[in-house]
Amino acid sequence: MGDYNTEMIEKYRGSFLNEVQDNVEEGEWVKMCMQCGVCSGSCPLGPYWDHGPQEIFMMIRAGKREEVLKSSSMWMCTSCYNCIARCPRELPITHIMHGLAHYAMRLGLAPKEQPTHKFSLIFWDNLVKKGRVNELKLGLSLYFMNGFVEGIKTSFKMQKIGLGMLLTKRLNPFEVIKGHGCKDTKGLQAILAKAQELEAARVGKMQG
Amino acid sequence: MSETKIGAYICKGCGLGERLDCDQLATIAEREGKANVVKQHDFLCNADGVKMIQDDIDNDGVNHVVICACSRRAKTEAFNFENVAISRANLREGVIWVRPDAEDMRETTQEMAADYVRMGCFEAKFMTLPASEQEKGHNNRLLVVGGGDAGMTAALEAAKAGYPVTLVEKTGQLGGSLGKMWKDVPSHAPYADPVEPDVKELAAQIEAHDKITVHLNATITKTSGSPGQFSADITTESGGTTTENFGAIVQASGAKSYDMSKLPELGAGKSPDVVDQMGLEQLAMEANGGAIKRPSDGKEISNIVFVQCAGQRSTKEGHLPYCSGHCCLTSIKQAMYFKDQNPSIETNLIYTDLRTPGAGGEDFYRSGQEKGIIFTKGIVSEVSSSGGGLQVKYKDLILDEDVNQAADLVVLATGMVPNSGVDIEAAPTEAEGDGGNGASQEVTVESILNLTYRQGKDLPHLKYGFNDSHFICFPYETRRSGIYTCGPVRRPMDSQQAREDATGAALKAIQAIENAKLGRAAHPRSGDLSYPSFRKEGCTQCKRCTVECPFGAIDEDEERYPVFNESRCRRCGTCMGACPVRVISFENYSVDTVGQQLKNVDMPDEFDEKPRILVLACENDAYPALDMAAMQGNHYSQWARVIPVRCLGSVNTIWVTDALNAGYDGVVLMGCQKGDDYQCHFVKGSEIAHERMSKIDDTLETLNLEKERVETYEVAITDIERAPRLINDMAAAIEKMGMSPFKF
Amino acid sequence: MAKKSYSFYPGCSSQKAASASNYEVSVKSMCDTLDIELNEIPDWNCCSASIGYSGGGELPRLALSARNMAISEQAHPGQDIVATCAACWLSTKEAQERFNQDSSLMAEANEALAAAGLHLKNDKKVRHMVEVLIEDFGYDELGKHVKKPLEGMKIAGYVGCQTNRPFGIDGESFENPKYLDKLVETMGAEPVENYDKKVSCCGGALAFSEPEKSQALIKDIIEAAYDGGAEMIVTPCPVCQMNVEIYQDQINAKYGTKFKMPTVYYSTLMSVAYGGSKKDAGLDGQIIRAKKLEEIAAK
Amino acid sequence: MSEVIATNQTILVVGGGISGVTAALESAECGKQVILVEKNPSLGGRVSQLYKYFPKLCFPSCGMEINLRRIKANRNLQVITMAEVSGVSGEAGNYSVSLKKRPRYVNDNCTACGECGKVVEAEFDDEYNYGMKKRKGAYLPFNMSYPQRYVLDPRIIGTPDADKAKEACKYDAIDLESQEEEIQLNVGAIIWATGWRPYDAAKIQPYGYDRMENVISSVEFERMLDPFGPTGGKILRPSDGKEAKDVAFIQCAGSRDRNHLRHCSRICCMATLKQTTYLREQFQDDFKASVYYIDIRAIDRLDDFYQKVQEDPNVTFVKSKVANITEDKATGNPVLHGVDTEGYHRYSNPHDLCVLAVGMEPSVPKDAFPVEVKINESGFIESNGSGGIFAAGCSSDALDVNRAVQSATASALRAIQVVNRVAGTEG
Repeated sequence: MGDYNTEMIEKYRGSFLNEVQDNVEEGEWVKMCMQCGVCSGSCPLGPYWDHGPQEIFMMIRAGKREEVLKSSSMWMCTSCYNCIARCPRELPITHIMHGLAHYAMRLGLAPKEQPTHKFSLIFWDNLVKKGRVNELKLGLSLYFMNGFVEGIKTSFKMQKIGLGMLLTKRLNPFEVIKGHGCKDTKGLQAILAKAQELEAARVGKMQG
Repeated sequence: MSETKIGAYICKGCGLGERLDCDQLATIAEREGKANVVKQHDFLCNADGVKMIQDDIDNDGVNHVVICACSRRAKTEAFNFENVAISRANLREGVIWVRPDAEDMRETTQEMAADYVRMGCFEAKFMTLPASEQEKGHNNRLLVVGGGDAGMTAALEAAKAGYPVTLVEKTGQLGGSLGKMWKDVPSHAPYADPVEPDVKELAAQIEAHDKITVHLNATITKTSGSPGQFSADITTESGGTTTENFGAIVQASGAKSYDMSKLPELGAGKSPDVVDQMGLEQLAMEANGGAIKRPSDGKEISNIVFVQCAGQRSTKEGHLPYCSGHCCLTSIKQAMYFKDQNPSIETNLIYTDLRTPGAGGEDFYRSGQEKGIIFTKGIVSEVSSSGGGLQVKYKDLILDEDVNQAADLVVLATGMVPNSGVDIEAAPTEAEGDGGNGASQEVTVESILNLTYRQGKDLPHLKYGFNDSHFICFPYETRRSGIYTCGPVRRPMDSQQAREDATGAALKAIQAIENAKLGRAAHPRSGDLSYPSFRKEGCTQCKRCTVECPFGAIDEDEERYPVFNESRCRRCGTCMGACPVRVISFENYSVDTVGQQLKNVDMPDEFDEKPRILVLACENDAYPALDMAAMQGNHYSQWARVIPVRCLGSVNTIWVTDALNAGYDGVVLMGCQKGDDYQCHFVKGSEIAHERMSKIDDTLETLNLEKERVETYEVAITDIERAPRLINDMAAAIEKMGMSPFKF
Repeated sequence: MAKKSYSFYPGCSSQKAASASNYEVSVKSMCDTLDIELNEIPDWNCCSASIGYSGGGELPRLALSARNMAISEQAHPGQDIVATCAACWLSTKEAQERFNQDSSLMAEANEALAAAGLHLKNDKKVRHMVEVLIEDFGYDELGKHVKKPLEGMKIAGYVGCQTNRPFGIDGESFENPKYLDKLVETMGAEPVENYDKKVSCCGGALAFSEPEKSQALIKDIIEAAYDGGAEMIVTPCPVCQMNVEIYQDQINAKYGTKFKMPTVYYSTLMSVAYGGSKKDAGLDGQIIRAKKLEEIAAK
Repeated sequence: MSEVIATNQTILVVGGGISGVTAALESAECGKQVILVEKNPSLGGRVSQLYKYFPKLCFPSCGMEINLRRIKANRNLQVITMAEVSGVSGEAGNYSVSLKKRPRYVNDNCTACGECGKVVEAEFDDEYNYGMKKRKGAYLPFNMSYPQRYVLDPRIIGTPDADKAKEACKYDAIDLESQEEEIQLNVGAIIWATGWRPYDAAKIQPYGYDRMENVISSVEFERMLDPFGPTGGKILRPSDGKEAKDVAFIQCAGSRDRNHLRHCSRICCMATLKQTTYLREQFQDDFKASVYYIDIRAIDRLDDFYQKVQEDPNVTFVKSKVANITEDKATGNPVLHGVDTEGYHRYSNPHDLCVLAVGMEPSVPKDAFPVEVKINESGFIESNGSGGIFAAGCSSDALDVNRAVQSATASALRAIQVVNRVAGTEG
């Protein structure tokens, strides 16, 4: 991953904006921002962002590559779509944030300890394995994602909820063994593999 | 005109019949008003009433009509009789609507009405029907000064309407500033890309047009005359001069770029790679569609910074206080030169407020963003050259940090300075004085028109050297009738606005020509056929009229007598107000038409305890305000006698002294706001009147009257509650001071 | 009314013994009453919600939805795709939009699908169950089936985010959509007027990764419901339902509140109003029991 | 309005606002025959509802008085009110136009004595005051209405009120039988000056105009300053009639926004700067104005007005598009939420009153224009000079009054070119 990062730095020397346009989902929209700030103001977790979307867009234009990609800001997106609904320039901000997060992850720059980053990865792996999300595993792995001791604490904290879910048959302990899933996981994984390959290729094309 | 025959017509409608004793009014009109015909009618403004009057005019030789009914502002169309002098006695808005309907008030209300009937009759008696007999100018050729985008447009649009045009351009070719530009900002959808400037097209059309004569390398060395009969000397570089006659003039002398050498902190003059917007246009012209090269070393340019508001919107010494309006769009356009050529070129546009208004502006801004222009809200503090390149130091206001950016080329959006000629109102000392950057160019300004006018060579400047109109509703108001400015000389503007503006100015010039043919006044007294005449015998050559005329309409002959240029005159009467010996008058508005009204008010003697207050009110603002107060049922003192005047500037102090001598207990003058944001639609009238009245105190002293007996106010048309209050205040003041001793 | 059939995309959370299994139970009983046939998309897969983005790039995520749509096209030609989960609906509908906008993306998606012998025509409507109720039935029709009006109940319609933005339901405003209130009214209960947290975010998936931050949001949502005089919250979204219901104890512990606000699905209300039993309505799935509904159901 | 004289040398002006009135007068004062058609009962248009003009802070009624005098004095100009263009056919130099004229129920016998207004009881929302006030069913639209004639609201026709009005009129100016008329005209050129309407603030959902009493539009704010307006000239907030001394102004309310109006409406920035001076005029030093903006567009000379307002210590500027407004239930204060993008500062600011500087929506029937013209994406007519139909004022672009009048004057010349061609007066 690290070398991929340096490769990118080489390629786009100077223009982080171009790098984002080529490699980030909906990245070509960044330049259309007019700095009104309605997105930052509309974000439910706004207060926890180091940099709101509008500021991130300005930082991209200003070439602040590291600051943006290493920031935890994008990971605060709850996908509430307020920003998209209100943006006077119709920027698909939610997607750009997801895109930036994903790109940061691919470059290996995403903050390792960022909980949503971890959760997101776990979620994806979880669904890739069986094609469907296995909530218990997801939950457990989530509680333990910060290491064993933390995990015990968290699961203890969550125990009551777990119990409630269990009693109301909204959580099934046997999932750990059995669990949900698609039948044709092979096919699904083939599709995802191909998609990943195509995406990588597309990005390559843009750079070439 | 045959001998005066006055017809007085008293309306009994709208409650007049009930509230007033109309038979008594009729008697007064007949006995005191000396009206030859007096009739009453239940409903004077209806077809039957109007017909009654028209019949008397047609069959009975009535040539002076006194309408004793509602305000002159009401039913104007109904009482609009041709070829007769008309005066209106305002019994409705002026009397019954401003007085309570109570028994104990009947007497004073009736007195009010009676006075207005008297006043109406005497006004009519001393009016003559304006018959514009002055020799009129019939010339319908336009002179357009300046061959830029605006001038060419004005010439073409006028010619398309059938009017011959002479176009005079100082340089060797048509096109002006826009002619020096590689591309223009689009003025029609899609507002996406720079477009071919239309100047070549316009120039071609002009050369092809048989109604347009062009003089290149020529300037105007002398302009005299008035609408319909201007005369101008056109002098070419070679020195040859031809004199031509014109009906009207459009001045499109444009603007020049701000002198960027005043901005050393932004690198101007320090490096050839720092240019202003015109400088960049020149580079683009030279590149002629190819890559724009760096001036210093001809190197490929990969990084440009545009600095908006360079030396503009700033109160700093030598900077321009205003925004030049076009610069944001122009910089976006110029950044596109590079982006369209090679998208990988970095263009950073640093602005504080991006100003791209309207439908086109916002689209063009978006298009600039789509092309990858970077827009940074920031303030540039310094541009310096370092090792073959430039360093731009600025504060990024969004990221709130100081930035140093390297650039190959820096473009300063420095804005424009109008070519408006000599500032005739600037105190001469100022011109040289304050040895400053700002004034330096004023020292060497050449006149554009070289008018032979008493008041100076060029049009008065409004602000910052621009020749704009001061009126929101009347952008083409000019203080030199028949001469209209358009384009950037009037107000900072882009080419699209300049073309629109030029078309409007051409219309006004054409209108001036048509008015001159008929001897008609231009706005605001549109269509007024009267014009000032003066008795040379009485004139003392004091020159007040020639100095005070807000429109520079009056010149002086060799013997220092005033020379009235009727078609330059706007009929405000300021000259009449100015004249200490009262030799200036209009047929339908004179020292007498007003003087006789106030003299013929019935003046009760001191012991009747019935004071009289003379109110002289501007017909456009104060008088309507009183009318509307009446409509709203706001009452005012029964002692008031209101006379509308064309402008407070037309008020001759003699009226005030006459009134006081005649026993009036108080005089209230109501004019428009004066000063920088003046609302006087004759520009200076109100100001001059206030000036004159400030001197009235001496008169009062000699009469030894309290100076509270004369008040001068600025009254707006919206002062519907205040205007009546001012009258009542005077009534109250009189109550305190007691009656005037000057009653006989 | 004739039977209506749809190609049904239940989504992970609605699976048996998963967090929203009770949602699907109530949906089923509601659909029986309305004579709606839901044909489950065979071997459907996860939509990656709005959280898979770290691991999954744009195309892989779109491919997930592409697969579901492609299978639906095969298995249920001519039937609209209907999802009950807001995230499932949104992901699928967004994928559809992106494919419509960008043909090359569509081509790539098909190239990927080909790896499993699938192909996407992308010619189906993608709808949320609530749209089906409002557009294909309408409030009047829905009202006709009410056997046990939910009289005397005051319910806050918590719309949340993903059924609302960016697409919205029935062209209603993003800031003040009324459809839940209208459904509540149709079922004979009283909606909370100007419930000002109606469209606020509950933190969504971040309830897992950022519990404190999310619970702060959830607290406001519940508080506003109480302020509006509600005794129950109704939602169209499994994530909303779960977040608002299950963290109330933790919130009470942290903020010293005394929340005990039952939070149900619109389908729960409808199932009960249509005469369904506690079980039919999935009420046994409530962690905070909806006693009033249970009583009505028991009548 | 029985017979209307018109020929293919006549210029038809559609719209009696300041642009239409100007275009009509400037043409007529060049000696052309002009017909001016207005859809409302009175001339005056949008500007007649303004308190003051920027930057001079002078009064629109002053200019209107001058223009009315010009109209009364001019015999080349015919005014038709309560009429709209229902059809246009033909080409430059020869258009046939049909007008639909709604009944006024009051003929020109009316002396505006006001008796009918006194006896009628029914009251309706006063359009002149954007419904912030009621008016009688028999009314004079406003103080300076022209023609100075009363109007009967069609809703009272057939009710006892109508008969009362008729009885009250001594001049038999009231004709309850009058019907909608169809008027056919032949004209040479047409000037389209139908102006603009304020963008519907309720559509800007995050600002809750439809849900919060103390969120109003900029045009409504103007009405508050009119001594005869809904608040008798006082700046009061709707919820509790308390003086609004802490006022927020939100710029680009509907403008520069792809969800609403894509264009910049140009006037709103200056209008807001002007409105901050209303606060100082009314409360001297005891007020607070906060302007939330994206860019302050005080173009050209107007920038010095901006500079003057910036010097006012009681006026603050925040570079921010407000995200949304909530209402503080206790005080009724609108609370504005957003981020000041200059340095990224989050705010939640309560104010007494919030004024939305609503955008300018052209009143041009984009899809139902009676004849072929080029209309751009923002709905403005792009008069390309060809043909005989010319846009004036805000039908052509988002313009301030001064520019609208310039545009109207230019359109007058374009129309004159056509009719002069017809008259063959060239040469």
